Amino acid sequence: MTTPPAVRPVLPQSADVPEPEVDMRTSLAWAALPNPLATASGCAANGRELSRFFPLSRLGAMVTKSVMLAPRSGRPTPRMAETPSGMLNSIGLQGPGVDAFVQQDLPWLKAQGARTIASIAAGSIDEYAEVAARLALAPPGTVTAVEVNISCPNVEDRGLVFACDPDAAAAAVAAARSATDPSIPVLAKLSPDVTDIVSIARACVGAGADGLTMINTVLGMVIDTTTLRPVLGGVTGGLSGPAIRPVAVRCIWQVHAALPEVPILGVGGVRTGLDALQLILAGASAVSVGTTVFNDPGAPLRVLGELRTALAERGFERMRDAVGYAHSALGAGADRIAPPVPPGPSLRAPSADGAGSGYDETAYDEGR
Amino acid sequence: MTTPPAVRPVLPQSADVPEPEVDMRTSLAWAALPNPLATASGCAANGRELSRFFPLSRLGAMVTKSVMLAPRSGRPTPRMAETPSGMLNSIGLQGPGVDAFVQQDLPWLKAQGARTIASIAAGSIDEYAEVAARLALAPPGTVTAVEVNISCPNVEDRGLVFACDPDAAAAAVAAARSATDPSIPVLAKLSPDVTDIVSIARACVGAGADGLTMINTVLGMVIDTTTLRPVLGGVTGGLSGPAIRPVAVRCIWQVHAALPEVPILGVGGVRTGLDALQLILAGASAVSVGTTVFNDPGAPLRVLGELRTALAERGFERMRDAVGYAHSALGAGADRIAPPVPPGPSLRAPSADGAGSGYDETAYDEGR
Amino acid sequence: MQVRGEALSVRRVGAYYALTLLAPGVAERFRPGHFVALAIGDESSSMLLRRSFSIYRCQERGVYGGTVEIVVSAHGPGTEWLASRRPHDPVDVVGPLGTPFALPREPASCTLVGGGYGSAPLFTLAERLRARGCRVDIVLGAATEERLFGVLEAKRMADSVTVTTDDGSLGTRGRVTDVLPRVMERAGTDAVYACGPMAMLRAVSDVAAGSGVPAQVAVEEAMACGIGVCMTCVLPVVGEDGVTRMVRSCTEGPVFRGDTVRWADVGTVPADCLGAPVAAGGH
Amino acid sequence: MQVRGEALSVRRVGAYYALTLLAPGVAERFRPGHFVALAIGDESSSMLLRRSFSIYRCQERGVYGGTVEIVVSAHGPGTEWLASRRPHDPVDVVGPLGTPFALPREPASCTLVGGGYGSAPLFTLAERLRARGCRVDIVLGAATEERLFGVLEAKRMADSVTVTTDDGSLGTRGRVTDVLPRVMERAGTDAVYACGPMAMLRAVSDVAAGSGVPAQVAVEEAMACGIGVCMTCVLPVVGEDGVTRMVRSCTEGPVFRGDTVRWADVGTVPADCLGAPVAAGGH
Ligand SMILES: Cc1cc2nc3c(=O)[nH]c(=O)nc-3n(C[C@H](O)[C@H](O)[C@H](O)COP(=O)(O)OP(=O)(O)OC[C@H]3O[C@@H](n4cnc5c(N)ncnc54)[C@H](O)[C@@H]3O)c2cc1C
Ligand SMILES: Cc1cc2nc3c(=O)[nH]c(=O)nc-3n(C[C@H](O)[C@H](O)[C@H](O)COP(=O)(O)OP(=O)(O)OC[C@H]3O[C@@H](n4cnc5c(N)ncnc54)[C@H](O)[C@@H]3O)c2cc1C
Ligand SMILES: Cc1cc2nc3c(=O)[nH]c(=O)nc-3n(C[C@H](O)[C@H](O)[C@H](O)COP(=O)(O)O)c2cc1C
Ligand SMILES: Cc1cc2nc3c(=O)[nH]c(=O)nc-3n(C[C@H](O)[C@H](O)[C@H](O)COP(=O)(O)O)c2cc1C
Ligand code: FES
Ligand code: FES
Repeated sequence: MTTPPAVRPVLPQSADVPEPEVDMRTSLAWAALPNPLATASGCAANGRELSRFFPLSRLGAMVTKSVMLAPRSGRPTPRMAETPSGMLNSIGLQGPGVDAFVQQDLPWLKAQGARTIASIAAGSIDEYAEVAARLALAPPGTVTAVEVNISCPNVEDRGLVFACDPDAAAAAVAAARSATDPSIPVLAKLSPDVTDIVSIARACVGAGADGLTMINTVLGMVIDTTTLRPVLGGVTGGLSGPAIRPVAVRCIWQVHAALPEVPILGVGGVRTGLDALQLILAGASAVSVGTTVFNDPGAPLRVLGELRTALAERGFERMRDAVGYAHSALGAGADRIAPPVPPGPSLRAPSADGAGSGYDETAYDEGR
Repeated sequence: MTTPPAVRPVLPQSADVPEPEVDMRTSLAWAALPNPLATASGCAANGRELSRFFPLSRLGAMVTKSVMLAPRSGRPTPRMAETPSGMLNSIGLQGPGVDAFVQQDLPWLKAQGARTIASIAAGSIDEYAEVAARLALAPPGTVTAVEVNISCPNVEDRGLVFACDPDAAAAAVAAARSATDPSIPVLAKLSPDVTDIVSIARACVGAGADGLTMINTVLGMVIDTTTLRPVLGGVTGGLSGPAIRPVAVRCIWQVHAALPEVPILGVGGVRTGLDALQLILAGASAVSVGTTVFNDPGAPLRVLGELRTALAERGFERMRDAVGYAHSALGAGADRIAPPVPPGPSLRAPSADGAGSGYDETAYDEGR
Repeated sequence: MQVRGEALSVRRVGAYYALTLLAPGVAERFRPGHFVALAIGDESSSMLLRRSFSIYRCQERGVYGGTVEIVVSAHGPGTEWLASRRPHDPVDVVGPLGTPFALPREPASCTLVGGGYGSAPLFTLAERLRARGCRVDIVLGAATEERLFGVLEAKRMADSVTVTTDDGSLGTRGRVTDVLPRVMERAGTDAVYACGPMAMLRAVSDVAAGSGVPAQVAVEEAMACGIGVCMTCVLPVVGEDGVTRMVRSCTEGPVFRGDTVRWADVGTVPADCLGAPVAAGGH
Repeated sequence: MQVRGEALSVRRVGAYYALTLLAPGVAERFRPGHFVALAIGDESSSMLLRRSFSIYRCQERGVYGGTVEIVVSAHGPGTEWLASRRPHDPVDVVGPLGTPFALPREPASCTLVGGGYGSAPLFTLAERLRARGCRVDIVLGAATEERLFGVLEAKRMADSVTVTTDDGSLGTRGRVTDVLPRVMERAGTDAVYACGPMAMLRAVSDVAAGSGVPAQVAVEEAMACGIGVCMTCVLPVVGEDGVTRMVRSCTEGPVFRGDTVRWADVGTVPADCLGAPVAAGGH
């Protein structure tokens, strides 16, 4: 079969050791990050509340809640429902509007020493351009990258989500890219709720996306068995948390296989350092922790520490060497249909000659 | 807001009471079932092993492992990976081929008194027709319905899955429908991994599907952090179990809203009677229990009992009255953006007149 | 702050469980009206979200260090998990959280209203108020006698205690707001404090407003994070500028002025709310 | 059958835990080589799949009724959960499962080979074999001394016991197959029985085949259900008709004739397997 990896695979459990020496630096396009750990949009608000638990400067990056052009109230409550190993949310992009975000949130984040990835959302192509243009008013060095959330209904196309159509997604990305300072990379955030995520990814990259964030939530729903109607005020909602990790890994794998040069900010179901490692091995250059922050506000730093230990145990000297490693480790033996090989001596010839067996099959009188 | 339901909502916890009187009969198209509980394809093999735990005749229906034209070995192992509240599988439709299935499995199932829903799969339109034609050789009364698994790669279209394209899905369904006895309903089993499940559903119904089974597994992946390569022999696999229940409920909801007359066999993440109730309230006429059987071989009957109790507690006299109930209970208030209403006396006028307050806001010296 | 605490004791009290947690650092920062968010299960639990509980009482210095006591009504998987903790079982604690009750700078007549387990934060509140020379009257209500919490404790610390139960099993048969006007009149109430179900808080706010008395109410909205990062726990509140905003009950609350909450519109987005109306949107 | 059992005791044995379960109805049907599938966690566990364990010993009648004892190597979340059970904790048991070892109809010389915790089922097997007048020689191997299981027990019931450890901490430094040919020669072995890691089973099968002696081996493949319904646990086995099929190790196994397993092709689909080659397929 395939050649074993050069690094040393070890069991996930590890003894307590001092924090190991691994070069954790990474980059998303030309945005250099000191480590690969980020928060996910909408799971850390705009940083103030999370900063009570640890300094935001210790994160590789901080992705802000998606902001639209105007202030937005969001959807009716209930806005959340717990599901097995996950949750549904129906926030509806509540936010202050891009002007207040640029005037109040971004300066505060800069003062904290955070590397801010600003997430933007819109209901039309023009609005994406306008939001990005307003964002560009922030002083240089305030925004590390822009993440374009295209999991939004397009009011110009019967409310269909941009992320579900290659052309609409591309148009939204192109609008944002054009309005954003060329020194700032633009990441397109992709929805998993599509037939072919690779074609959406190609369209976004072709439209100017410098990287991809994958994945946004999976569309889901819970019906309250007490009231006999949907729990969420918005009826359906976005499923996130460990439950969706396999979907995130698969999406990253598929897109990295098709577009190995495109940096990916992996997100979806990361709870532990080994979860983060899976996304990295699949092709992510950095990883966002989302819903898990609700379970453990210190999760981003905990996951970072666990990831560092996991990389060291497996012989990686640099985090970047692990990016996409599983693809090369797998090699050509993807679907392992082996050709016939000579059997070892233990394999009985199909037509047994009866001699030398010392035992007749039928002599066994139980267990068969 | 919306009018409360006529039935009595109660808390999920219930006292132990005798099995209540609820008419549990249901139907999938013209296939009458004594109760709505079925096993899911591939999660009960072809019944023999499960029959060690309870009589198959007590199930509303028994959906068999998808069978193809010729015997099939399946994919390399490992074929499973546990995930948070779910599992990935990569079986590759291992089976005996339709001839052996018709000659050995179907007669045995009939002798057990099972209502068998035979699941078929194929790699081309012609193969769907051929498998269905061979199935039709079974004596009358052997097959209650045919479930067409279209989550199979189409060898004539670069391995793209039939279920992901409306035209390919329709062609597969039409081929199976044409080759199946008119007295036997044909259900199309839909994949959730599509941009618009409603358009796939419409295409299948337009092609002759008498009902729909929703959902098949969600495409996912796990990378082994010890070997640093994908766990599954087939690289990617199907995600199932409680983790995907919200996706199943959402898909059923969307398709029932668009096609309220089309019977749905609901499947995906059902572990309890209340899970089953969610799928029924969303629009399912019957429910399959899949992965949960691995956790609890007696789950189909346990869930049936829990469902009966849950229906009785909520004042349903007939199971069929609950089908799609959440849609009518929700009514027109789907996205509850209310118009302004007169406030109660507690709501302070915006410009406070200062009088009668008895307390000045600034008099509070802590907690704000 | 976040601390890996542990259960010290779980004590049955009527229909509830009083759970004492070792949680160093939380007690020292506590004020009445603060809550804690507790992680449910271990790493293998399918229940990802924390559960929130008003703090009943704290001890900064005990044999074990700082302790936090909460009152749990076990009705779902999370609260039942907590009720089944045994001594020294680990419980991850985040707290104290939220905006607590504001205390008057000068002596005032305060009426405290608690519904069900909602009375939990009112006892420490009463102690703090009395320490400031305030008159304290307490009204406690519940569906039944065993769903009341702290009646005897209230009697030890209040100028008067009035009890109501829906079924009349203890005190006046009826609701807290049936007796509240009379209590407020007798006490010459300057301020009302309340904690309980949303419907009770709305009713208490209306009674207070009817008497021109300010009310501070501790709300209970479904929370995913409890720390202000997720935006799930919002409710419509009128600001100083007269504009209605969807504010977070876990940070701007749980304690709100009763006359700022758009009670009739909880669960909706009022059309005159900042940023409304919202078309079906992203997430 | 499925029974809601309970833990009676968890005992540390070297690197392992011996877990005794009350599981009425399982013990009565047990034969050596059978396994049980245990549910992990309660309803709120994110770990959905059962874990399989060879049955070490059973008691049909005890103070408590039928009991089942297993040997657990705690290395992942499921096995660690089991190792942390306390007396009377519930554990759902499905068993006995699988095809057990076949016993000779007439007295024969039997050599039993166990690797690590894999030796667990061999002690009851030895008892059953001796009851039929068989000579029993036992070879036990492990990485280290503490990863051996049952050395003293083997000495009480076998004609000879040979021990190997990779690190030489006990017995011969090396592997079981280093000593097996000599043991078989001395014992005049008619039949080999083995349970342990797949690599060991392959090697034992090769040694046995080299001596023209039939070997029965208890395999360990990843299982989702343990009861034959899911098709995840397969491995390539040559049938009586000479045709290779992917067969279920939970029903047609875990005990197989060593000379029927396509050891070199485990983890692949041999091109000459019935129904091969498979294009990337459905599920
Ligand atoms: C600020 C605050 C203070 C609270 N104080 C107390 C207290 O002192 N004692 C007490 O017993 N309970 C209190 N609650 C309610 C308690 O948080 C819920 O009863 C509990 O979260 C339910 O969890 P469950 O798993 O048992 O039930 P489930 O119904 O299964 O909960 C599922 C999800 O919904 C959320 N949820 C359900 N009900 C409520 C609710 N009533 N309020 C908020 N979230 C809910 C849970 O957080 C969880 O994520 C308080 C809630 C808040 C917001
Ligand atoms: C027939 C049979 C008999 C066994 N007998 C014993 C025994 O007597 N004592 C003992 O300690 N272990 C035994 N095992 C192995 C035991 O089932 C696994 O170690 C255990 O399932 C691992 O679970 P985990 O959660 O600790 O680890 P994880 O690695 O987290 O397991 C994750 C998943 O992979 C599966 N899995 C992982 N490793 C194995 C493995 N080696 N074999 C089968 N499935 C695996 C698990 O079932 C689970 O679904 C036996 C396995 C089989 C199939
Ligand atoms: C409460 C909540 C709010 C979210 N808000 C946004 C958002 O504003 N923009 C966005 O692109 N994604 C948003 N997401 C999606 C997350 O960024 C992330 O893609 C998703 O939750 C999957 O990651 P996780 O499983 O780690 O949570 C939100 C998720 C949650 C749970
Ligand atoms: C091991 C396994 C094998 C499966 N085999 C099939 C199959 O042959 N045909 C099919 O249509 N679906 C198959 N499925 C999908 C199930 O029928 C079902 O749609 C899915 O598992 C979701 O339901 P669940 O969450 O209850 O398991 C299989 C699922 C599993 C876990
Ligand atoms: S609970 Fe998350 S913001 Fe309030
Ligand atoms: S483990 Fe499911 S068939 Fe063997």
